Amino acid sequence: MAELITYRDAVKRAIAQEMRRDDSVYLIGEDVGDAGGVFKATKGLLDEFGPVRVRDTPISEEAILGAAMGAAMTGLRPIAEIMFSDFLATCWDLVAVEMAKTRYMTDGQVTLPLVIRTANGGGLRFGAQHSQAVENWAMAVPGLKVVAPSNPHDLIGLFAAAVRDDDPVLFFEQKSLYPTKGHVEEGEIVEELGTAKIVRSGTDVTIVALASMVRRAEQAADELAEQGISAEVIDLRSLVPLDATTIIESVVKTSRLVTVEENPRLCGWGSEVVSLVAEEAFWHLDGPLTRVTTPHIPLPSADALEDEVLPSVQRIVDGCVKAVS
Amino acid sequence: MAELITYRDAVKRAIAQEMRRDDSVYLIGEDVGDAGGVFKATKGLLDEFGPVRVRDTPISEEAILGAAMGAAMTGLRPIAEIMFSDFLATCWDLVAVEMAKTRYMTDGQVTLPLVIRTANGGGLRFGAQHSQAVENWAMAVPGLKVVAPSNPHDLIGLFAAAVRDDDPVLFFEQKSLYPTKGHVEEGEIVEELGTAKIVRSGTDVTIVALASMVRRAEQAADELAEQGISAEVIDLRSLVPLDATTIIESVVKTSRLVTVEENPRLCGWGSEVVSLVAEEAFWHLDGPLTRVTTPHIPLPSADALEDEVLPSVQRIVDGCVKAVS
Amino acid sequence: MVQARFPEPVSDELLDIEDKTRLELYRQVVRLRRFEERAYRLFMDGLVKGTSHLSLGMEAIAAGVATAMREDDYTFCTYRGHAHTLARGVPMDAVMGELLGRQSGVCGGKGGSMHLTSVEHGVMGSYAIIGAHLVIANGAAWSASERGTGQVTVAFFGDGATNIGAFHEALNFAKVWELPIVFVCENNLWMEYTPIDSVTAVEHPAADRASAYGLESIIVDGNDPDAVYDVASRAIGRARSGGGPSMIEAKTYRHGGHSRADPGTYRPEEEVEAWKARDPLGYRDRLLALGMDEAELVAIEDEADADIDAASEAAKAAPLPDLEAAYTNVWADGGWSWRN
Amino acid sequence: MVQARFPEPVSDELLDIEDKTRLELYRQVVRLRRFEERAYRLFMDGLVKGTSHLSLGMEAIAAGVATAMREDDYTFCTYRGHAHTLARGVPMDAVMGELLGRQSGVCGGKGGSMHLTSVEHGVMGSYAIIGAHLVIANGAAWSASERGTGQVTVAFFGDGATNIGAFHEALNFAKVWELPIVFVCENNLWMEYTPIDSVTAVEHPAADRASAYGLESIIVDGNDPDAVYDVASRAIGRARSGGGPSMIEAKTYRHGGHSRADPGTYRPEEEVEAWKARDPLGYRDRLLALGMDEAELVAIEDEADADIDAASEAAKAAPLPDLEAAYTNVWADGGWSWRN
Ligand SMILES: Cc1ncc(C[n+]2csc(CCOP(=O)(O)OP(=O)(O)O)c2C)c(N)n1
Ligand SMILES: Cc1ncc(C[n+]2csc(CCOP(=O)(O)OP(=O)(O)O)c2C)c(N)n1
Ligand SMILES: [Mg+2]
Ligand SMILES: [Mg+2]
Repeated sequence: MAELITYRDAVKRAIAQEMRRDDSVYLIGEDVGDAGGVFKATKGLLDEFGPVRVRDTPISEEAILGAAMGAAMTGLRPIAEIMFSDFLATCWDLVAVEMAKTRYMTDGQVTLPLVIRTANGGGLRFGAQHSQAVENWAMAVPGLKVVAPSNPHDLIGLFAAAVRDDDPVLFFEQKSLYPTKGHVEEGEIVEELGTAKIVRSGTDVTIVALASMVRRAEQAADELAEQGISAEVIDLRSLVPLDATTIIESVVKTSRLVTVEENPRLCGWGSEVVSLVAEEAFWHLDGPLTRVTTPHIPLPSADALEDEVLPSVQRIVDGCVKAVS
Repeated sequence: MAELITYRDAVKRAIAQEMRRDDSVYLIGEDVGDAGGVFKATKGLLDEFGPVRVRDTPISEEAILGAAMGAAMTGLRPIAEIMFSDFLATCWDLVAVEMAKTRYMTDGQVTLPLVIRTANGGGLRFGAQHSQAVENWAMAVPGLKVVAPSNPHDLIGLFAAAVRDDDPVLFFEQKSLYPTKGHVEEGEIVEELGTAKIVRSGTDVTIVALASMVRRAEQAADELAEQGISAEVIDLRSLVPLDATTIIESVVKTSRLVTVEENPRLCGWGSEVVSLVAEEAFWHLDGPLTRVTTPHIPLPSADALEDEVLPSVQRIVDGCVKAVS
Repeated sequence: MVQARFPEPVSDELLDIEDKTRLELYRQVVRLRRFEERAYRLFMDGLVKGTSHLSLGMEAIAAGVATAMREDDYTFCTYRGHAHTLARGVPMDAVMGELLGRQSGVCGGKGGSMHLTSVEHGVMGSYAIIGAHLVIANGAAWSASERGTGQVTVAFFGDGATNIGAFHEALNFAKVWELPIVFVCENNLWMEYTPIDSVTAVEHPAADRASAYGLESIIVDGNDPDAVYDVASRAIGRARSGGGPSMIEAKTYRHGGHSRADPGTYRPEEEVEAWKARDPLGYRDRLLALGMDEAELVAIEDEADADIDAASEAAKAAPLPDLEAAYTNVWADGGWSWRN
Repeated sequence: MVQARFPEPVSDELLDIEDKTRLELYRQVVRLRRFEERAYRLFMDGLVKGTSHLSLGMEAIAAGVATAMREDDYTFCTYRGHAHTLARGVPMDAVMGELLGRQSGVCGGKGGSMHLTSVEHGVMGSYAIIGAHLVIANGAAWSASERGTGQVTVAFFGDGATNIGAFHEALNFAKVWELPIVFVCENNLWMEYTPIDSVTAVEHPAADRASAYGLESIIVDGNDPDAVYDVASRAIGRARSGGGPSMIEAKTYRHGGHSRADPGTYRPEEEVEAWKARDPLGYRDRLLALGMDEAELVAIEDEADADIDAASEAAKAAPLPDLEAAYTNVWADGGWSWRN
């Protein structure tokens, strides 16, 4: 029987599922214990797993990720929380230069089964330093896996896959999704990294979206249907590994591509998807490849301004209309 | 009269040109003074400008960039050296979250006329933590200007433009180019940011390259000419602002595009250029858009391996042949 | 090592401070209190969006330090920066406008509660990344000393910030370059929901570390406006006369939660009560005991009430930003274009 | 505060160390010296590509600490890590092979001089970003204590690393979590080309800071194998028995330049000479004075000579890596693919 739960509660369930299964899984981060995290997504875990396996840290992002990395290379499977994804910048060396490269530099001697989970993205009026969507920062660095679920079910299944994976995985929880709900069946849920999902079939245009943008893409598809345009919507779910096959097969069918990103425009994952298609499916295309993104600006705080710049359903519709015209 | 000087010496000349002109220009960084920098590119500046304007710092990358930022907002025009561009990861918060956003967040109250210069890229067998080409990290962050010259003349002219610009500029000196030479005329040299240069005209395919890849693209064009393929080579010079006009006009003429990047594959600047063309010049295209990049892997240290993975002239030739076929 | 969790007994020694300065300190404390109380109410009413971090109970620090500053000095503060911004003389309505995301806000609504900035008042910004502003503040201090202006920089931060790398780099750098800067740690015993003494092994997270960089450091009762004013005057004076950087650790407590609607219930009730009994507003009693005229104090209070009412009304009435404002001031040319 | 730029007088006190341990210390110092001399020659011959950072003159630290470690303990070191890697028992030819970028190298040529790693010997990596490995080392220590193995982690670093943020975060974290880790600062007075005392305002950049985190700290003559062995044994023993982290600052000096072909001429000649007079190899005289048999020492030296010759020849003769090696071990599945 499926239960309706929030994305927020799915985080807790996902962590608990993995911590119950495997004693070597630990959760560390700022305020993750008694406080249950600033987004209350880890509330209750301290009670179940105790203060040794669920542990508060100082405000020391480099020390948090260093601890996770050193522990992962010596037998634990740590989950480290970086409270807001913006703060990854304060420990980017650990992510991009240490974790991402150590296995390769040591020719496979070091294995790093760890997950960094972090609250990503805008929409909460937190301003430019607490609202960034930075999944593309991670995608640009070889050696990192990158996951960003759009709903509670996928969150649990992909999180389980991330914890069980032997490589460092950046797990982006979209903070605007925490209060949203979805149906989740009982029992263990495990999905596979690198598998996109076609959440709606269509024939005229392929819309590729991620995390918070998936729901908007579906809403856009509804509106497009009213205009007689049949849109296929792909929830990318993971950026690395990338499910290139699903994207290309869809574009071969629809001949048109629109990507929808919350992150700023330049060098986002959309540009990678567009480039992939422009190289590998070029002869199947019937129109310009279009990206809908946040413009290349920092995010403003005021609600009216933030709403203005994040990709809206209307802008997705417009992008698709342009692509098929 | 033009003189033949190295890219390394061009750095010194560029900094001296600006420090002579404007007393508010300072140079700070690790070992930049007496030692003249680890690449000897700042040798002699201490003698000319003294230890107040050319100043060694502790090994504290965040403190270096913090000092530059705070000084820029209050009347100086600092040049901060980050010794290797890899080390930007240790101070990425200052770059991506503070410098890039502060003007916007304060609605223009704060102006940040500063330059971060840094040695970028591979080819010197330094291994994965001292060889990254990370210009795309900066391009992905709104609020940063990004420059990467390919030769001594451009280095001086673009550096002058960067110092005179009122926004934060990341200035990538490609370390494999330091010993290379080019002709530089006497007197002050100032170029404009955001202007690409067509370094070779052609009609069959447009090759867009940056920094170390420009010379290889030209060599590839030579080889292609022998095969009867006429390649136009564009030296991009600056990523932000991006000279979209020059790229698009060239592709409208040639109908084919190949980008050549030293950075790893995913979400590089090449993906942005390809996406731009795929959206705005789609109907002019006669073949798949192709990117030649370092594969999406960390850089290995051994010379044979490093040479294997960096884009070679042969791979550029192959990419162009594929694009025109 | 466990920190004292309760306020230390107040020193009986009466500092030698002029009456008009004392009145100014009182005026500051009252205005900051009124502002924060109103900001909380407007947050609960849904008018302040996003988040906001109040200095309720901590007002004496911003008040004391700002009163000791010269008009052209610089301050750098954190996301918890309403008080520090107001104390430098930024008008209440511009601050309230920013909290409400209005065009009238100090940052035109683009910054919000966590990013209050008013360069014309020397308020060089509120930064939401722990520790970052400490290194940036060094830069302003460096620039002032190069320009020979005599300006001093003050950087406020929390106890939790003492464990992040930037704190370390900032202190060492400031000392080695002998910068005219004063670091002010507002030690309110708690980070967000976790006590500082659970993640730090020394008693005074800021002061006990200053010596590791060669900085002078001083611990002060952060709820006593006189005491704060006194140590700040001396530290600022020393920085201004070329004596280099110093560290002030001010012991204080927040009356409310960390941010937004947090009720702060994770804290032991006796702890909260003990600190509330040491409310900086208790300063009023000292002023009366010193023989000041109560009418003067009431006038200050009335003025603050009137001002906060006016500021709230003005902010509520102010227009939302033009949507085009989203596309301005990415670059110094005023625009946002990344291409030609 | 200016640091002592010349070696402190050696203590006359004779430590109580077994003869066979002393012979092992001597064997280590000799082997590390021979290796570094040869690495320098091969660099000058163009056979070591890229860069290399030698521990010439600093061998007693790696020798003394490694000799005090248990076989399954962990070490983390920097780009200047040949000595620390060899001292844990990694064969010379695998290290030399890595320097020469050969298939036989510990990392198959993919790491190079700056990234020597041999997990089977507890050498958990050489890291080229200043300070980063200090926080990573904490993780290994945490894991060992969770797994209850009694393993201790040692992290080596330079004086220059004491000014980077990660140093600060690492020390505080280690103490708050009471980790079984020993931080060993090799203070050779210089960073690259700049003296540490020009960018640090305290006399002992590592030891003077340890107290700011509640760590025990000890300063030792880093050129005396006995002294290093002694303090390391105690610090490691304490960590192993649950006594938490500590900091050792070992005073030393590099005989040569910072890296590659740097002649190190920026350093005053008297300083270099004074330190060369305190060469760790002087340990030989102490052993003779203690009545040890010179023939045993000669045998150790001969063995080292033979080993380094063999290792160099083996490395030179070893094949270059297969080009396909460039595409392996990005991921745990052995491959590099980022897509399906
Ligand atoms: C680098 C970084 N890490 C974490 C946070 C999230 N955060 C915001 S406030 C806070 C607590 C700060 O505590 P303290 O420094 O004592 O200041 P206070 O809020 O008590 O004034 C934390 C962890 C952040 N903003 N930046
Ligand atoms: C974050 C970072 N900044 C700068 C460098 C460049 N760098 C390499 S070694 C070095 C000097 C280090 O000095 P010290 O810590 O004393 O170690 P030593 O080389 O003397 O052993 C510097 C600045 C680096 N590798 N990483
Ligand atoms: Mg606090
Ligand atoms: Mg050193």
